Amino acid sequence: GDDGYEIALITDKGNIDDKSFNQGAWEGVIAFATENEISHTYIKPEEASDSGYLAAIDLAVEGGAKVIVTPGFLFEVPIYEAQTKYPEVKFILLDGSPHTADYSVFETKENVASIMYSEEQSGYLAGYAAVMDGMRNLGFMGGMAVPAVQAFGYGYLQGAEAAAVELGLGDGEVQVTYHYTGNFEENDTNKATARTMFQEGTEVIFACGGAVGKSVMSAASEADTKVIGVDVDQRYDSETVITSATKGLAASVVSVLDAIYNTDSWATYGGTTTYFNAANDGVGLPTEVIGDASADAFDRFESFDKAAYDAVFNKLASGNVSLLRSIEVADPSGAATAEELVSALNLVKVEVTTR
Amino acid sequence: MDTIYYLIQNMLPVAIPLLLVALGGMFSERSGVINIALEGIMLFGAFFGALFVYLVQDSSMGPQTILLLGMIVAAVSGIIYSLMLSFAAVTMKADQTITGTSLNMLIPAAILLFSKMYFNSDGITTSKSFYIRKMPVLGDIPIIGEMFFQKTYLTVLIGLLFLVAAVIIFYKTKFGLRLRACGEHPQAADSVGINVYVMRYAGVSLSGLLGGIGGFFYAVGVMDGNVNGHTGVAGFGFLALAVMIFGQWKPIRILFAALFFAFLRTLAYSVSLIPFLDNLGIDQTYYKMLPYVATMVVLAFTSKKSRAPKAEGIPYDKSQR
Amino acid sequence: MQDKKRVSQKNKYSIKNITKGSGFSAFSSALLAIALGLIFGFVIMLFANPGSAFKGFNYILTGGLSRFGNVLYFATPILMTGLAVGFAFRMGLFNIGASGQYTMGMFFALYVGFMWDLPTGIHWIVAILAGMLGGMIWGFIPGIFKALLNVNEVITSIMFNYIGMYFVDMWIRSNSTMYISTMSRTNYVPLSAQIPSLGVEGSNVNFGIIFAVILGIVLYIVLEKTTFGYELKATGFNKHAADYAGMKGKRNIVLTMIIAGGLAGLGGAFLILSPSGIAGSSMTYEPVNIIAANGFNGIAVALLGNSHPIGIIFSSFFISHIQRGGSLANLVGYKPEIIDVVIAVIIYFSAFAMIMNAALGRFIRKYITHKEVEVPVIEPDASEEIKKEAE
Amino acid sequence: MENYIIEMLNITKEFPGIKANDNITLNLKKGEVHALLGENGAGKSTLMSVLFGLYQPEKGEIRKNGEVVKVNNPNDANALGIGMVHQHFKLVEIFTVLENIILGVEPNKMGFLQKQEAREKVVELSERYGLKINPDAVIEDISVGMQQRVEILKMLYRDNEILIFDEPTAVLTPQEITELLKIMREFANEGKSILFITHKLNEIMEAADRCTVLRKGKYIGTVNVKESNKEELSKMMVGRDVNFKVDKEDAKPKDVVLSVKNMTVPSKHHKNNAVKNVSLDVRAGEIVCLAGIEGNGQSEFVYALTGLEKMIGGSITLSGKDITNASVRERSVAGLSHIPEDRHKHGLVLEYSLEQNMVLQRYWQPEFQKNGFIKFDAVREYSEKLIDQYDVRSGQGPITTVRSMSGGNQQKAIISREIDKDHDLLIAVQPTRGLDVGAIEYIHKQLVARRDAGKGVLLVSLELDEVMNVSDRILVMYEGEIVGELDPKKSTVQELGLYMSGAKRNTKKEIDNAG
Ligand SMILES: Nc1ncnc2c1ncn2[C@@H]1O[C@H](COP(=O)(O)OP(=O)(O)OP(=O)(O)O)[C@@H](O)[C@H]1O
Ligand SMILES: Nc1ncnc2c1ncn2[C@@H]1O[C@H](COP(=O)(O)OP(=O)(O)OP(=O)(O)O)[C@@H](O)[C@H]1O
Ligand SMILES: [Mg+2]
Ligand SMILES: [Mg+2]
Repeated sequence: GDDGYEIALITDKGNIDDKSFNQGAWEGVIAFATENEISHTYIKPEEASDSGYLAAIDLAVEGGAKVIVTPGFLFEVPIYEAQTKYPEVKFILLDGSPHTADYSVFETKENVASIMYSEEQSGYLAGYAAVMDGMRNLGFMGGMAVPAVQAFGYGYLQGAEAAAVELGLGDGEVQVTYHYTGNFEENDTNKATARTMFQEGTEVIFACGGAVGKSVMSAASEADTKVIGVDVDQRYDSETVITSATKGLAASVVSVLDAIYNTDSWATYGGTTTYFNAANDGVGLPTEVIGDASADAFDRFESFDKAAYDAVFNKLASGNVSLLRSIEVADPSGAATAEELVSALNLVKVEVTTR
Repeated sequence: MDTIYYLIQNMLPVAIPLLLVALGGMFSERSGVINIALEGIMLFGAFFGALFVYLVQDSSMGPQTILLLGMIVAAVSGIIYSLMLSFAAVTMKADQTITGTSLNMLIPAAILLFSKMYFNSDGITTSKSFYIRKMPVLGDIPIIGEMFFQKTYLTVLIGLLFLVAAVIIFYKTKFGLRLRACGEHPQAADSVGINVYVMRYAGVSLSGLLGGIGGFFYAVGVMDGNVNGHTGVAGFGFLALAVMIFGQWKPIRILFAALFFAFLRTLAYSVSLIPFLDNLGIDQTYYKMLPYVATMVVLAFTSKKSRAPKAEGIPYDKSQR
Repeated sequence: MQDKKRVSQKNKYSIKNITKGSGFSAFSSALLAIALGLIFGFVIMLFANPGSAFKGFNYILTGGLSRFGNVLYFATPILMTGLAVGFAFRMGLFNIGASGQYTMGMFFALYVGFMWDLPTGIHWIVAILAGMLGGMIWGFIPGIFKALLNVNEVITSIMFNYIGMYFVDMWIRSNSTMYISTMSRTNYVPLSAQIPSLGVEGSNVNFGIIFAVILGIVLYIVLEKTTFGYELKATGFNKHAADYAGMKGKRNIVLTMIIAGGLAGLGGAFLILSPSGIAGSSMTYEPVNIIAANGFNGIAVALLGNSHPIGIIFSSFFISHIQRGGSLANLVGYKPEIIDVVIAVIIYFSAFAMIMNAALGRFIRKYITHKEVEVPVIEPDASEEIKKEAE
Repeated sequence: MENYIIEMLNITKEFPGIKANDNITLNLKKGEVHALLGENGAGKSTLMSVLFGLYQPEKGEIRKNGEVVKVNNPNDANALGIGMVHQHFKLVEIFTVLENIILGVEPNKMGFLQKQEAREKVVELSERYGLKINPDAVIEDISVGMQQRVEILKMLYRDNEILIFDEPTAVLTPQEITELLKIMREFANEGKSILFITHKLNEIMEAADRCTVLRKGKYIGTVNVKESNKEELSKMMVGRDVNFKVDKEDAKPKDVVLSVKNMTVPSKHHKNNAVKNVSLDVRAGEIVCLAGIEGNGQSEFVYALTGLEKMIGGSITLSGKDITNASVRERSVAGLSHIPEDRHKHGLVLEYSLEQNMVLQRYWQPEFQKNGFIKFDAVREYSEKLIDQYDVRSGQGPITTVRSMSGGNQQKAIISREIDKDHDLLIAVQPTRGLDVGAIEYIHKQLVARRDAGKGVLLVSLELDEVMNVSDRILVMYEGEIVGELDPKKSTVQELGLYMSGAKRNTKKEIDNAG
């Protein structure tokens, strides 16, 4: 447009096709903005630092942005600055809440909507489903050990444990190979790692790191094994994806944008932190196949079905299951050892090896 | 035994791009043009190959047909891109290292720019699988079949064919003889009526062809048919240069050098399958460094006596005595 | 050869007065390459979106002016890596390893920044020096490989870019003081280890740029005024003659690579120790196995600056300038990667710009000063006399 | 009008700033040996390159059998039956003899080489003309003489009937020369036409039918050799009477300056040692010449002497000081000056100015630097002094880029630098290579002057005339060994040639006695 772009998204380190935060958020922006014919753009910061992100926000405002979407916790400090600097601009901060660099002050101003997700619930459902479906040899490949990924992973283990208990399996009868790739990329390292896991007998890998999933899917299709997707429903990306631990990134962005432009209810989000979880349908496994109302979203499972899913989902939604989202980890890289996982998450039936 | 099959099956798709690109480098350097631009040429070929796959992946063509056509596209694009090198290095007599470096810088940026403009992406993502569980007939040969013709890509077979062709062209044809003469003593070649410029264009173009195909095969066999501007071909072009030097600018030795590197690389990702290595508990990072460190060690031992084509890097000037 | 001789004989109208002349032609060649690169960029913009092409192009050309602080800030690391590449190039070494040296320098600086407790005012200086040391070590290795084992420095440098990057990422990830796993990046650098800011509004430009420019000038002096520079350039031009003259070629190779590495390491230190406009914040590093781009940008800077320290200072400013402009072109919908394309094209042309430039010059002279250019034909032996007369 | 097989009419060829050929006419009869004579730079090679299609002339035309032909490249020349042995051999070192011979005209079936076919033809040719070669030997392993045979076979293989030899004898021993001249005559008798470039009048007298003389790019005349003599030819060549003799008094050798004992140097090219157990002495006040055919270890000997290459055995003493393990710089300081064989490779930094080159050996001395900073004024002053004293001519004096200077003046710059530097021993390796008569005269004078100033001079030369004229004592090197010591006043060129070709050698004892 001539007067610049009204909605702007600032990417963190990745691009908007990173199969992760950036992409999810950008899909939300596009979906909403095209439908409502609002000009929109995205900006890549010149430098991956707090001040670099702030400079990108400056640039977006200079370019006429009224609403700025910032995906990822890396924006917490820049948004803390920007919320004061640009009181008239609305910020949607995904997966973080504004604070000072030294964590001394946490403050979410009226013009900021802070959005968080209960990834552990989504991961829990995935782990539960896999074990209930008869799998005993599970894998987890997270991107980097950042909170969201950790939460997915811990939930996954807890879900597997819960199912094993429910099935009355013996101690250690379920085995999980747990691994962080150290990146969020599709590359041959990740593929080779997945390949190796499958070669060792792993039946399914929960690929929890953006584009890492592509690598895992490709390894799985070669090895005739299964994958659990993440963030969005990835069944359309590969036949190997039996289900996906979703979190409603795009949906949440659309909800907030809708609140700003259409329902005039910014106040529900502005100035506070909103959690998207099972209770408000913000996370879960997909229950529908897009474009085919009659299709069964659970058709790639052997036995696990919608009924079983609904049962466990409702338990979560009602708040009857309490899950751990983070645990104490000694290693500075954030990668937990098997012992740490087992003891902190009280795993008995599930035996963990890390890599 | 399974582990050995596994290692070989995984090594070959990695070795083949290295082999092809290093062979390309060999043709270029033996004609007298240093080709630092291999990385860029690979990426260029990979990009257009993948773009082609992207455009036709929904058609009814079989994956192996697409792969072959994509290979041709990649070869042609590689040649075109390499012409930028030959133009600068042969016609304009520019510094070959600088030109090569600029070509390496150009293509990732161009891919990012193009992909962002047209796909809102950092590169091209395709969804065609070229993986072959088992090749007909060949895959049934005992042992060999399982090692080389199962769980693999067509690229492996084609790559070996290219190797054979390269050896024949290089040593058995008049073209090969003339090409090698131009890299050693262009004045001598000129004095017997060989057009040095044409031969150098040919040498560089062959490196474009093989580099482009190598890039596409890298995309297919290593990156699942995807290409992006960030990771590019992950330094494979440079590794191929090292392979070429290690292989002493000779095709068969280059084959062994390529296998050596590919093996180390595969090993690095398969540590957990090999109990002996797994038990050592060495940080994964060290294994990732292994191919690079091994390159250094190998070069340290071979460089003293390594003999590059004598005239490489020197622009040929007819009027210079 | 003969060509130059003729010019020198007729130096009354010659544009090439050897030393000044070659500097001039390097400069005009660079301008020619830049012009071609920019035209190329403009054509791309016209293709991408003809409507905004002029606006976007204007941003690229002039956008940097309004953000001069940032131009300087972003010029700092590439100026240093540019010097690292250019300095080695004068010795005939192609230091493509600036990237690894830069990364090492950054790590060493970070290490001192985080792990050493030093008084404010000294801490950042020590951290910078540590960065230099880190880079030196990573330059020393290819130097040794080249000098003692005759391994091509291009290959070594590339390998050590990867090795260095893997090392640094591993070291950082395993250090809980430096690394915050939940953010997958390093912690904020302690204030005492940050380089003092120059206080330009909206920019992190700091004393680093001043040091960098001073270092450029120092290098110029070293190259042009000292015996070391004399040796170094002699080796770069003709290493056999350098051996013949008793220069210690191997020692000089290693020394040059150490210095080059130190320069690149300083670049890494300058960048990572930059202060932040946001209180308590700073630059951070993400150990995600990516080769540092600033090292490669240094190659562009050095080549454009003709490996001349002063030329490198200007070319780093120029490249940073159009990069900032490129970011602004975002505002009218152009992707900033266009600048990287333009820079690569500039380097491509600069590789033979001298030749084009000379051809252009001949062409111009031919048509402007038609008569004078008529080459006086010199008989082989008579040439000596004519030269005598010309003096 | 006679029946010429080749006529080159009014050929003019310019290089930037120089008319290498100025309206030259040359006629070649069928079945004759036609010599082409001229000083360095007279334009001989250029003219032949024009005939061979390597250069295009600005003016003039070429006719074959009376018909105008265009020779745009060597292929055209080949099609016209013209072949050329170049002054600097054009052989690919890593190829075999056979590959070099067929290069460019490879017998092939659909592009595939048919080496067997070629081999048969080559073997047949080599037997017919007595040009002994091994088709499978690699060029870098064979001797220069053998390489020349390969070049000749290259022409024969192409069935050329017009053969150009550009200074073929420069690299050969007298015996090999005689052999070659015989073969050339044989070719002529067979009806082939030969163009033969040389500086050596004897050879012309011996082998040529007619001789065309060029001077400074211009045509001077063509004479029937039988009706002419050496004096006339040399006068035509240089335009004045030439004094071929160097004026000098007898040497008065004093103390030993240089003493080399049992030096052994490995070869870079082959497995044998390049220098084998060589011992020699050079005294103050004498010019000792190390003679020999190129490639017999002289270069390696000098490189080891000056520290540019490593020796694996033996010792060197300079003015009583052991410098066996000294660095290049230390040797230089100890009193060694070195005029290198290859002035462009070792002697000069071509991109540097003249003054920068003038201090190449001395820039580090306190005279020219302080605390590592170069004293530019001192450098300028010093180089101006040398330029003046040794009459080094250049476009802009001290600031001239050396690359732009003529070969002779480049050489003068090196000589002035090396002579002016404090030294006890001057090593001069082929100091007159590629220079014209005037420059040669000058350099020879300088060498004698050094001797007379009481310095030791070690001259390494391939030119027999130079060896005979300048030196006081001759040591002949053959295959890495000193095989003879001669007194120039008492021996002949023929005798020297026998030593150089290894046909004759003194016993160790004889050498010791003589020395
Ligand atoms: N390619 C060239 N470019 C410029 N000048 C050249 C070139 N070739 C020859 N010349 C010049 O032309 C002149 C004639 O050279 P040419 O090589 O024909 O001499 P020549 O008679 O063969 O001498 P020599 O006895 O040294 O071989 C010389 O001044 C030389 O410098
Ligand atoms: N290819 C060339 N291009 C331009 N100038 C040349 C070329 N070759 C020679 N010259 C110039 O021609 C002049 C005389 O050259 P010539 O070859 O006769 O010199 P020379 O004494 O034989 O030295 P050299 O051994 O270096 O060739 C010199 O000024 C030289 O720089
Ligand atoms: Mg000649
Ligand atoms: Mg000459």
